[in-house]
Amino acid sequence: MNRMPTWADVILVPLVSLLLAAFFSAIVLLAIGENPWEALKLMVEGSVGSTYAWGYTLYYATNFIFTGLAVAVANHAKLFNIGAEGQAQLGGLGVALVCLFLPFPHWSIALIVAICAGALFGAAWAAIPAFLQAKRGSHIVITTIMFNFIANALLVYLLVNVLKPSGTMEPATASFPDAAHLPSFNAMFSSEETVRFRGAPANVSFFVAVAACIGVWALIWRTRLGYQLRAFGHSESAARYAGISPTKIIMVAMLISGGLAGCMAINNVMGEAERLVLNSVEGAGFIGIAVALMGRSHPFGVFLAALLFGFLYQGGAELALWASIPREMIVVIQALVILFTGALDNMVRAPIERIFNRVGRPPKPERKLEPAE
Amino acid sequence: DPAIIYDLGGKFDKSFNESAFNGATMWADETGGSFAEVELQSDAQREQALRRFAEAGNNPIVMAGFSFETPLNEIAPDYPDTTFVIIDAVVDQPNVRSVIFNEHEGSYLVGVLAAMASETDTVGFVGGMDIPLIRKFACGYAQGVMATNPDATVVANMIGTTPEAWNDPAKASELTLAQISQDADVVYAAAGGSGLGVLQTAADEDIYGIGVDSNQNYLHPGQVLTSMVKQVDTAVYNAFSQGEDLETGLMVMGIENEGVGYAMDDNNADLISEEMMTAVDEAAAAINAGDIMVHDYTSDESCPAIDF
Amino acid sequence: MDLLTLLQVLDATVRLATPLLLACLAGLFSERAGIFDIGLEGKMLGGAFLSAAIAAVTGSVWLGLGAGIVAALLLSAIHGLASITFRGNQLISGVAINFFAQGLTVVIAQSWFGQGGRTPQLGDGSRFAGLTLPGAEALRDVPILGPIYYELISGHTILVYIAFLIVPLTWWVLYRTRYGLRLRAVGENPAAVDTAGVSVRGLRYSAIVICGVLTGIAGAQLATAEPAAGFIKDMTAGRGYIALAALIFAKWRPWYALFACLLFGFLQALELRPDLIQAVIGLRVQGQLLSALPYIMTVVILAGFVGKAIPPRAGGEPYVKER
Amino acid sequence: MADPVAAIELKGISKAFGPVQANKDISIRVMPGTIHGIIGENGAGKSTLMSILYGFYKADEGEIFINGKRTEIPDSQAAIGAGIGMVFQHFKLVENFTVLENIVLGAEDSAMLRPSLARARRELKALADEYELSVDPDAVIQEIGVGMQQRVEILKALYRGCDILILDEPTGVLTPAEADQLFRILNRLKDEGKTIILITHKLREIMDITERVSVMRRGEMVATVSTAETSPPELAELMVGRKVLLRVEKKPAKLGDKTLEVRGLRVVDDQGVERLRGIDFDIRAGEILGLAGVAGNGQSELLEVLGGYRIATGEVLLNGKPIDLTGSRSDGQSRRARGIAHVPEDRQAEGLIMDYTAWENTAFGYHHDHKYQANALFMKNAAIRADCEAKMKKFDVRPPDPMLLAKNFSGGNQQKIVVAREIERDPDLLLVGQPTRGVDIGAIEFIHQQIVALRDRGKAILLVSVELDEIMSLSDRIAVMFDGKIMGERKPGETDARELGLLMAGITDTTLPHSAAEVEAQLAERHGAAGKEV
Ligand SMILES: Nc1ncnc2c1ncn2[C@@H]1O[C@H](COP(=O)(O)OP(=O)(O)OP(=O)(O)O)[C@@H](O)[C@H]1O
Ligand SMILES: Nc1ncnc2c1ncn2[C@@H]1O[C@H](COP(=O)(O)OP(=O)(O)OP(=O)(O)O)[C@@H](O)[C@H]1O
Ligand SMILES: [Mg+2]
Ligand SMILES: [Mg+2]
Repeated sequence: MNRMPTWADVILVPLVSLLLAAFFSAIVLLAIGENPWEALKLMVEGSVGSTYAWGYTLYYATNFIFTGLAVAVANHAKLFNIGAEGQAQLGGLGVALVCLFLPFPHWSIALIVAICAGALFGAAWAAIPAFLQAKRGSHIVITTIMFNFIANALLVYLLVNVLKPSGTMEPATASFPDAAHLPSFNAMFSSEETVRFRGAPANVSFFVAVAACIGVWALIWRTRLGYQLRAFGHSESAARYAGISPTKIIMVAMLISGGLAGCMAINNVMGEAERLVLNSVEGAGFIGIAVALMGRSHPFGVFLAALLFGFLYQGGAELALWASIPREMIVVIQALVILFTGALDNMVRAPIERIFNRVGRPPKPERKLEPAE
Repeated sequence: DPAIIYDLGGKFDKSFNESAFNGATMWADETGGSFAEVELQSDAQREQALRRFAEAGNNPIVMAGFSFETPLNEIAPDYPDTTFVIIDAVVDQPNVRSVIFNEHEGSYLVGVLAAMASETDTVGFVGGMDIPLIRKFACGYAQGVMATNPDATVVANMIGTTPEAWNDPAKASELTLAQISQDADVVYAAAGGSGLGVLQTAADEDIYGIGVDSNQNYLHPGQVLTSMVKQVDTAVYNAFSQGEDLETGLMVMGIENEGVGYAMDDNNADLISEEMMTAVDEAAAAINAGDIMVHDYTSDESCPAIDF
Repeated sequence: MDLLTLLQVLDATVRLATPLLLACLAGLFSERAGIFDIGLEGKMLGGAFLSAAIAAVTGSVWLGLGAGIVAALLLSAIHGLASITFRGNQLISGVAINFFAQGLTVVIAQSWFGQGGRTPQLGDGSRFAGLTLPGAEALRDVPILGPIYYELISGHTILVYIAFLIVPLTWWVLYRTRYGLRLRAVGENPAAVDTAGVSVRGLRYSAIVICGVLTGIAGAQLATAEPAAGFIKDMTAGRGYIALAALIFAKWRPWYALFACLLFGFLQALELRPDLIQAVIGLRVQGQLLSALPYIMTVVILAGFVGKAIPPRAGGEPYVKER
Repeated sequence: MADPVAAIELKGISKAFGPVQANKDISIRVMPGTIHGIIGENGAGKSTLMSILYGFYKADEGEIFINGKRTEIPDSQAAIGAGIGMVFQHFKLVENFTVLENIVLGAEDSAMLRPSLARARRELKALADEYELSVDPDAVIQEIGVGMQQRVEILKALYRGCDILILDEPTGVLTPAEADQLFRILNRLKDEGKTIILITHKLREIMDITERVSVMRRGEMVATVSTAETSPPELAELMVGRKVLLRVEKKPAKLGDKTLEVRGLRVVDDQGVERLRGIDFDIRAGEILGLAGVAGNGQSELLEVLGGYRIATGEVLLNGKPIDLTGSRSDGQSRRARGIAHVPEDRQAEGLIMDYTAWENTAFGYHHDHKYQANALFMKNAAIRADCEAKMKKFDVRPPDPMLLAKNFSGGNQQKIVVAREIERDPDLLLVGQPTRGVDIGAIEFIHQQIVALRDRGKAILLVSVELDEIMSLSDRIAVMFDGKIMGERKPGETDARELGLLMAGITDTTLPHSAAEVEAQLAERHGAAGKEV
């Protein structure tokens, strides 16, 4: 509905929004007496300046891709899944159980089984809210919030009373056997001469996440299920007319959503910690909401937004490591990024659009435009 | 330079991270030296921070928290020339010093005081997040109480199951009120930042609170019976002072070496009677002598004095 | 369970319900006007921080309350700007506000007080103390009613009474005033309001202002009203989300909101008293199960007794006339 | 200018929505105390123009004069202040408010609600008495029929004391009797000196009631003529730009076997109200059964049962074999598999996904179809797009762009997309609900032709419409529904609007002259008009 070229919409507008976020972050930094320029340099250097930095950025991004996709899939069916956090926790449980108790001949088999287990547990945790929504009309927002809390309690119970090896202090499972260790980027990309990604947690799960993006894209826009899912999300009454069962779609959408959230565990639990610790999700479920919303629920958008948040996370960590900036400052920067790129994007878009319209409009008012009839 | 890594709670957790921070600051103030530090915000950063400091040549590297056990086990062999100090966990590597505290013993002592100070024969315990470490506190405390007054009741509650439990003074206050309505008149808080809510409410309701980790008697003079001090600051201070060539291996901080204990100062001098003083000192001596075995919850995940 | 114990549990219920209730009513105004607000948590946190900070600095709890309201209003203004003026996504804006408050409160507190994101502990005078209602002491010994009056009704802070008074006030505003009619209408069908010659934007902003004021009070209650005595990072601990759940539970109605919040408060109060649960059901409830209990009960009640909750129809959507 | 002062004068109004130029340099004068008609195809810009006059949209260019005085109308408040009232095409009512609340909304006289409501109640009663516009002030909007909602909209305008009343397609949803009553009211208002602008697609209404009529096409005002000096064919031609057939060309039906047999169909809704109370009828191959009736008498439920998304009891046979009514082994999908196609009554809520592109909507409901499937999982989007393009061409959907979102098509073209999708399935049984509601006459002509063509291919059609004209001209047989029952069946040649009207009111004894002489007179009058035009 406008004369603005697509590139301006997908690149220029977010870029200006990011600059605004950076500007306000700089103001906050100045206010607490820090040098914003130095901070920016540290962040960029620390998050994309080396393979090591990338190793962290991509690790975080992997988490956010999974939870972002989870929220996005549910969004397409107009279900607001706030429960990715809990679902990812349960996914961690599933992954931990198979890794601890099944003997694997090779990591690749372990990975496949762990994906299934994580997805299964995550999906199971989403199934109850989904069922209650479909059958009882219980609002999915409430039930998924509640299930986050319940998941916490369940995991504390299991880790403290059941899964914790005796004699250790940490409420965590034992470390997984070597056969269940995933190859890290370090192992995958280092050669004789050069060591890459040393010590960084990024691992093969990243490629699973990328595959998940492609899978979700195909699911949503290429398959019949995706077609029905989106149709239901747009209009429940029309879906009924077309013979699309609301119960089935709600269940399927939430199961897929929960499954994706559960899959996050292959990255943080299996790939990084190599054991299940308390609170292993660390808020990635909530970041996933922001990621999905900013990515406009499109897998590619989710991918980009997850990268952005990976960058902020890792850059922020470096900031805390090398400067005396409180770690909460990173949360502020994240908030500003979400705000400007996600919620206030029209503030940027409208003037840019006006500029394009003014430049793009030739001085011929008699342009015959067919009204859409 | 030495370096210190705080756990996820952050260095101002009013608990052992803060204590560690105080120890480091104390060293810096005394020697004029400087140290590197970082607050983690994610589990994945443990390894990152350890390697960063090791590679930057920081030595020794102190870390506060049992969650470092696994990463440190992995990393320590990579940096044989660096000495690591881990607090609250045991890592069996040649270049690691493991410092653990007998919190159960210290808690036993404040349990003795609590039992004697209580007029209702009911005392409370408010824990932060329900993890083994906190149960260790609770268990030692309950043993001390029961040993002193077998008729006493210990009301124990945990604030929650998420890390938010460390920062929820509102709920801590409510728990304290709930314990008061169950007749508790001494409440021991082992709850990080939430503990402030416990001590505040205890003061408001005119009963006794017991502080934890550092000496918190000053928070509400005359209302904090004592504090179970856990000398994380000393551990950090010592590590920093001894520098690169500190002794590795297991180091147990107990009553004997004043790693744990109860706090006495002007703020609570009037609250502890001669009789109490005698009793608690006797108990301390008995523990040192091995006459009293305070059961450590984490040794076998069970507690003789209280159920979880 | 004797009367006194019951009263003590109910007393805790009232206190625990108060911040929820204020936040829930705040959300009610906002969502009734068609602006979804998952930023309640952040606004409460902002309110809690600034109220405690100013109370600590000035020693005046009333100035603190005012400051808390200002903080929540500023965050509300961001939400309004994003969701009304710039027709942005209300959910994203809410998420951003939550993060923003979570980070900024600590950053400011740290650089201001240097106590690790805490404000100093508030002494007497800089926090709201419980009020003893007239005659409470005198009537204390009257059987049944006396204890009820003394234990349950008397002794709360002024903010608790304000919160409970706001319920009928909300009802009255919503259903008995011109403003309420318009507010409800704008959340259902903004075009109807617009064509009736009333400003959609003005109404929505006014709702957001009310929401800010109420969340500000809720925050102040958390940080400066007895038994609280200061701000500590993340001290809202998910209460904003629970308030949101209560709002949906209450189907966006004021009296229902009261009952929903009291119910949540009651479940939380029960969690504080495992001894009572044990006395009633005869079984010791395992600790983690206990802390999950309020949430499990919520789901059970929701699934079992509360039917479908239909949100205000225009909620969440910016009012766009021209595609 | 020596002309008398116009009540409304618009000068050079232009308005663009993005690239769509909805109004181009439009000027129009409306004399006080007259009824002025505006007609035009779907999307011609009628609603936009009136919305500008009412301050809902802001014109890009142009001036507005009210009673000769230049008036800025930046918002609806200004319009109301200038004495303008408007009944929108899509009602602007708050669905879960009562009638009274909707009426006072924005016109309250104090900050307190109760006095306002009390006054409104009194005034409503006065208005009701004065104009025969009775409504239950305490009824909730979503629970009353569209006819009633229409009244509420008019009352809203009258309550605000308007001198100028704009009605945008007010009769689209009304029954004939309701429409007649509306026109009586409009005439009264006119006699009181009020100025009325009426937008409609029904030329008969224009001829009956207006003094002058303006014709719009593609955002431009193409003509304004005096009604007395024009004729429906001329208007139709002005509107569409070509000659339009105002009568359905139809060969006699060639009846085949019974395609659909319905026996003892009963439906109870969620509230426990019996919506269908024992329905029996048949449709043969090659036959159009028209189902007449006032909206809300069970027609919608019947369509939903046959369409597979409402459960019922009774028996329904399709081509002699029973279809499942319990919902356990059936849904919209299985109905389609059995050869039932369905053009739903509400294209926007059911027939289309407004946020899907045209091509995606082409597969809607048929997304299981083999020709749209690449394999068990994936759909063949290219095939669907090609199919869509073909259908758009055949059905003259404008613009013929498969990538456009459904919501960006005008109502008539949206309807064409639905009709194309369903008719092109070549179903054994076609269910059609309100096929031409809100559709311009050019498109009506086309849709009617397609329905008849399907019949001529030997298919059975169940046509549900509240437009008696449509029913009379398309059906081979007419059944009339009232209160969940079929009151009787008639042949179009052997009945008239009067008789059908009585049946629609539940009066089966149509041989006797009915006591409601007044109603009868109108119906007779309508019959005359209908005969002349359709
Ligand atoms: N709010 C809007 N935003 C964008 N485009 C619009 C909007 N409203 C109308 N249009 C477009 O403007 C043109 C004129 O629309 P308008 O509703 O005025 O037509 P109309 O003559 O009333 O048609 P109908 O007979 O179907 O009611 C159409 O192409 C329509 O798609
Ligand atoms: N070509 C078709 N045209 C119309 N309906 C069909 C067609 N094929 C299948 N159906 C109907 O669609 C329904 C489901 O069919 P099918 O088993 O092929 O899909 P499914 O994979 O179970 O569905 P979904 O994709 O919704 O999971 C059945 O009721 C079937 O009768
Ligand atoms: Mg299938
Ligand atoms: Mg129109």
